[in-house]
Amino acid sequence: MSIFIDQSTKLIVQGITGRDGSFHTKQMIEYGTCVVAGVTPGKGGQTFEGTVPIFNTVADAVAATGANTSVIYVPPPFAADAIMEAAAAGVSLIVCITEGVPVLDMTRVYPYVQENGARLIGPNCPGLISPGKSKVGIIPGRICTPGPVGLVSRSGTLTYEVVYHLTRAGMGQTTCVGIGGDPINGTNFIDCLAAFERDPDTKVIAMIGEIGGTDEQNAAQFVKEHMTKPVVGFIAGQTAPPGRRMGHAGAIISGSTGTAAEKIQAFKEAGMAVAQRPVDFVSLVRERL
Amino acid sequence: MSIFIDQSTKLIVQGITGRDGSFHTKQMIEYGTCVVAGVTPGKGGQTFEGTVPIFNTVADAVAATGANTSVIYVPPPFAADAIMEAAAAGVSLIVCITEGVPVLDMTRVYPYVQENGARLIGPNCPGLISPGKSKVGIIPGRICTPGPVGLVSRSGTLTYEVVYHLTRAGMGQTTCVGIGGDPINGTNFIDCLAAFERDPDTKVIAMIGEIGGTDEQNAAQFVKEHMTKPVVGFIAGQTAPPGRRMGHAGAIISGSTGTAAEKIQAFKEAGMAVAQRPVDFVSLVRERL
Amino acid sequence: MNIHEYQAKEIFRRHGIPVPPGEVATTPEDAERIARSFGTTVVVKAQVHAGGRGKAGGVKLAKTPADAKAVASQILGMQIKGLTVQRVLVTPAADIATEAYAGIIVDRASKRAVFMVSPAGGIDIEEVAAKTPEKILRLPVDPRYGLLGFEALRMGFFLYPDVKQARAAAKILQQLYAAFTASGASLAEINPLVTTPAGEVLALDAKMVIDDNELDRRPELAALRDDSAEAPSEVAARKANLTFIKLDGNVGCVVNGAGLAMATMDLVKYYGGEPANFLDIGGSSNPEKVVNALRIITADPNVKAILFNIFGGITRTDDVANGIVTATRSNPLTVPIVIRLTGTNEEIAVKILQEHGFSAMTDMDEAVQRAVALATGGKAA
Amino acid sequence: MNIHEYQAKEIFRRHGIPVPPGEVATTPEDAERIARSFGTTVVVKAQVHAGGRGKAGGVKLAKTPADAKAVASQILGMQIKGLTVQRVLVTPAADIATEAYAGIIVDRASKRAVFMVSPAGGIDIEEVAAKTPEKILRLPVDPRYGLLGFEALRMGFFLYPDVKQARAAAKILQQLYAAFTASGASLAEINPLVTTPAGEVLALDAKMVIDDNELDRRPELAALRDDSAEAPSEVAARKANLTFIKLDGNVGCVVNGAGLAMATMDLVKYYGGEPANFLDIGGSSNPEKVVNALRIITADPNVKAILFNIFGGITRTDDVANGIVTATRSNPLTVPIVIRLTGTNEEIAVKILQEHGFSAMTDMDEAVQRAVALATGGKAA
Repeated sequence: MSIFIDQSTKLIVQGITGRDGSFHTKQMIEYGTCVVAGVTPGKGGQTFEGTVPIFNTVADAVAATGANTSVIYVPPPFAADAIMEAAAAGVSLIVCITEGVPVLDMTRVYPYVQENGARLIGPNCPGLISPGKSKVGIIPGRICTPGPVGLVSRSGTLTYEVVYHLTRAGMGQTTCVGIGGDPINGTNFIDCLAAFERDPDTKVIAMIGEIGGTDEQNAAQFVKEHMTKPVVGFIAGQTAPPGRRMGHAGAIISGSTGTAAEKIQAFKEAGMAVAQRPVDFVSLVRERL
Repeated sequence: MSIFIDQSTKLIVQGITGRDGSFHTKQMIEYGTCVVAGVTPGKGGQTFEGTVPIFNTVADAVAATGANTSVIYVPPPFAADAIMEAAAAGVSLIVCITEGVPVLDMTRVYPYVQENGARLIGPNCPGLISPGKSKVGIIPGRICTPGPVGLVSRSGTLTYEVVYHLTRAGMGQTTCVGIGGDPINGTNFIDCLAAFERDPDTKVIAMIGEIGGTDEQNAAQFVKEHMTKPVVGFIAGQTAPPGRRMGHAGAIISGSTGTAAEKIQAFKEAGMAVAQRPVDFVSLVRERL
Repeated sequence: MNIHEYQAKEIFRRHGIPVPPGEVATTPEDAERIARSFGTTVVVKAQVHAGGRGKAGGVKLAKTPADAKAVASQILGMQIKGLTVQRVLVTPAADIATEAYAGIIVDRASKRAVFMVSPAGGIDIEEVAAKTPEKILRLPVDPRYGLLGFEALRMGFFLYPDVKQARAAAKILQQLYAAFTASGASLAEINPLVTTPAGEVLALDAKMVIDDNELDRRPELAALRDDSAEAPSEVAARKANLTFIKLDGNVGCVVNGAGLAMATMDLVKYYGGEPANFLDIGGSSNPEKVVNALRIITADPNVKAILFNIFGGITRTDDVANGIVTATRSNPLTVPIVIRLTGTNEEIAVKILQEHGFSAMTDMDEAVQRAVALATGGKAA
Repeated sequence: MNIHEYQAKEIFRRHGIPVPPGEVATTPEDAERIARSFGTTVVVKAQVHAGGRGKAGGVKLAKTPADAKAVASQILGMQIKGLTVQRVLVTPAADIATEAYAGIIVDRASKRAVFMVSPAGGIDIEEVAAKTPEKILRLPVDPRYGLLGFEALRMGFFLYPDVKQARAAAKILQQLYAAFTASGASLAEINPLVTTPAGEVLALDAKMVIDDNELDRRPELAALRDDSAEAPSEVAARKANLTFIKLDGNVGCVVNGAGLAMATMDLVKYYGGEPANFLDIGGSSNPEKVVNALRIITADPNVKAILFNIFGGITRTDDVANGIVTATRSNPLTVPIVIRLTGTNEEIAVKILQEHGFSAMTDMDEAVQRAVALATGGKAA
């Protein structure tokens, strides 16, 4: 088992003919993801690499293929519209890779997606992968392997680093989800923790947080109250100076909430194991399997 | 019993110090309506007629009095905001008397009220009365008397005409509801029919429609499918020329839907009795009691 | 409130919609001068609040300035559906490759503004709806989000397979939505929306109806009202705050409330008469309103009897009685009057009327029957 | 992106917010001239992207033009939180009856723009929040409806018991919301919002932060950026599309991805070192970016060792290797470099590096330890 995506995932790629979209579509197909359609306005009727049909609109693509998932690689000014288009077309899982989506756009997108009953992952995220089943986004497939660990992270390359350690140590993953580091995103830690809790194959969860916001603290509270499975946590940004941005808009220390120390404290109070270094996940997860 | 309002109604008057608001507040209090507060920004802390406390905002009024109903007598440009204020403050029944509310305002108000779980009656309506219990709006109390007839109407004075006939003939009313004739209003015929169907004291329903729109046709369909109680219908505007407005924005014949003939036909197909003249309600209702 | 094509085009232009240039002429000489300034074949279009101008001969091509003058002199003064043409719009003739339709109206059923677009334009959209409904795409706009980019583009692709034209149309639809909402419109329409042989997308015609309820807060739009384009009696009624519609019968009706007014007209018909008008004096009437109502009704030579039907709620019936007395004192009636009054201050009203030689009734059916009998000289009922 | 008070005031002004007049001076003489033109007591305010200007002596009253010149010459060139004051705003001093606070920020938790208003203004809102939280009203705005009239008025009454002032404040809050959304801001603040003895409500100060992600589609706002108000290394990094923040340590870090970059800094600290910077070369890097990154890092004299930590996903590690080779060829390094590479095209990258005399590691912890040891001369770890 896995969460959010598996062999039944039928994927649309929005922005399939763009530079990033085409590159990663090939990677996803190579990995075994069932890519059923692409969307690029004006290229409806063409095919991508001779196999994937392209449509002008997501509605057309869904009508023709019955797709249930969409991944978005369109430029930032158009990403919000692309997400809403997917939601309106009835896609149930929308993964937005695009980095640099204006946050006021997201204030409108968020309720729209909710009202349409869809789940959004991202924006500004690496997507997700259920090793051996399906990959939606840009997480390198070769660093993952199937197994009992569920992984959820606000970061991109830091996720790869942790997955890489786990895989090398022989601990595979049910699903790795990068939820993205933007201030407003569609899916938070709690959503993923709850899904891992329900997934019978996930035995331990690795959770990678960052400074900024209170998502990790809320997640810790959720772990305390609702999780029966062990969760190992990590917070990046312990050395970040207060009040400065560190790349992600998310990494702002706002007032007294959002420091690494505070988040680590919340993890400890929730009875979670805390990794000091990325490599520490190896021993901490192993002890809990 | 009755629908929407009764002895438990605790009413706020928005625009209580205005010309219409103050006049009708006196009438409502005289009738026995429990008016618990008024709202006029800037007059918070004063009282109306020495008895009803006035507040600056609906939120303040609700917090102080536990009101559950609000009636609105503010000028048209401010009516939409007043409705939304009442909905946001947790008022569950909002009656908007104001005539001349811009229809684009109403396109925004409608979903807002729905999302806040409130019921809106109107705008551009005479309100409602549960004879002997409570009166909210401007329907003259003396023409009504308690009894077994439920009445719902898109019109104002035409409603009075019918009620007057019924009362003179000894047939009182559970509740008379004027839903208003605007193109977009909060409560339609079906909402009222369903409520009358559930009300054990209502034995027969009188329904007064007009040309324009398809509310009456939809109501007829509802009567056919869901009503066990007899409904007597009437349509005003049989002699109206096609394509001309007749006062109410609602009274436009749009395309092939909305003519009196079509609506009367729908009533007949639903097995409803149809009054040709207002006075015909007397015999048609009596036969069904 | 209807506004003219040239006024709607000016609003469209301000919102960025590509509209051909044009100028309004009130004389054939003006039309000639404007045609000369464009230096090309022009179209001369009657500016009148009526559909079907084209079929009625109100839209004509003119190859030369002299032609424009000649054509304008035919169209100016022409009657279209009872309205006299006072203005023409002179605009360069466009080369047309395709004609489509784009409109937005407020829809009761969905309680939203709804777009309708069709690649079959240039004709009545009702005709398209009846004959080839599959050629119409309806798209309700969620007012909380406005018209979204992908929705506009979806309509664009419905109109044009070509992506450039689809995008151009999508942009125009966004601009049309902005014009619609910013103007408090209840209808905004482009018919036809054309493509030129060069591939451009253009709004060749423009129609807008403004919600009357918006005019108080939009004085710049209220100023667009053209009184000369309406029947004088309706203009007078509007200025007196009355809702009035002229009809062809002989029983003049004065009623409070639109529903009761319609029911009164229906009853006139029921008892064998014909209403001469719809007239609603509204909720909170005063004697002045009644005076104006009587002036408007008695100006109609067809009226053979006058029927008042007043159910006093907010309306004070004594106000109505006083109005009748005042109006008839200065202008004695030449036709019989039947007065039905009931409700608020009824006793006072009856007393006032009796003191001035009028009698009042309380039953609506009886009053209508009496008025019909008087109007028809007893021939009906 | 931070913008200056005078720029934010100009945006406020365009949205109708009452803001006192003012002009910017870059020299004491300018300040004198401007003060003379106002003919009244003025305030001279440092324009600098740092809070607490007042306490730092960056805001001063001047009764005469000569005073203004003197005061401006003190403030211009002054250092406030490490930033040099290059401009002052000269503005007539206002008579103040009361000081309130009004601000709007994008809030992660509610996923909305949230207003904060307080009748206790003129001081840090954080201080008010800590000491008298009941004096703050928070109001999240539903983006689907915008700030509604009654919401604005509710905040108005929270600020002022007087209905006129409450309405004036409500109007200003609506305008502030419009300015906020139209500018793609993540923060807009008026502190203090004052009333004058005559009862007027005025925005005496203005602060806005624009979401960097909005700048591509708002060139007029992007043009407001003042490079002179930032550290030159950060300006250079931004122009090279790098995210760079200067810190005080001696291990220069070049990493791909913000999370990994922070984790790398943490690990430097863990192993006893101090990071000299945060630097994220981003996802799809190219050799040029690496060249720029090295140039920026090596410009810092504190840097004693350079650490590359690259986990190749989208990033091709051979691009990074090529960048290192190119950069060091033109500017040979004077400090040791530790390179950790893994992922996409790792074998090619290692080969390129080896050919040019560099060695590469694959383990992050080992690489960090080595870099720390080199930077500290073996003193740490």
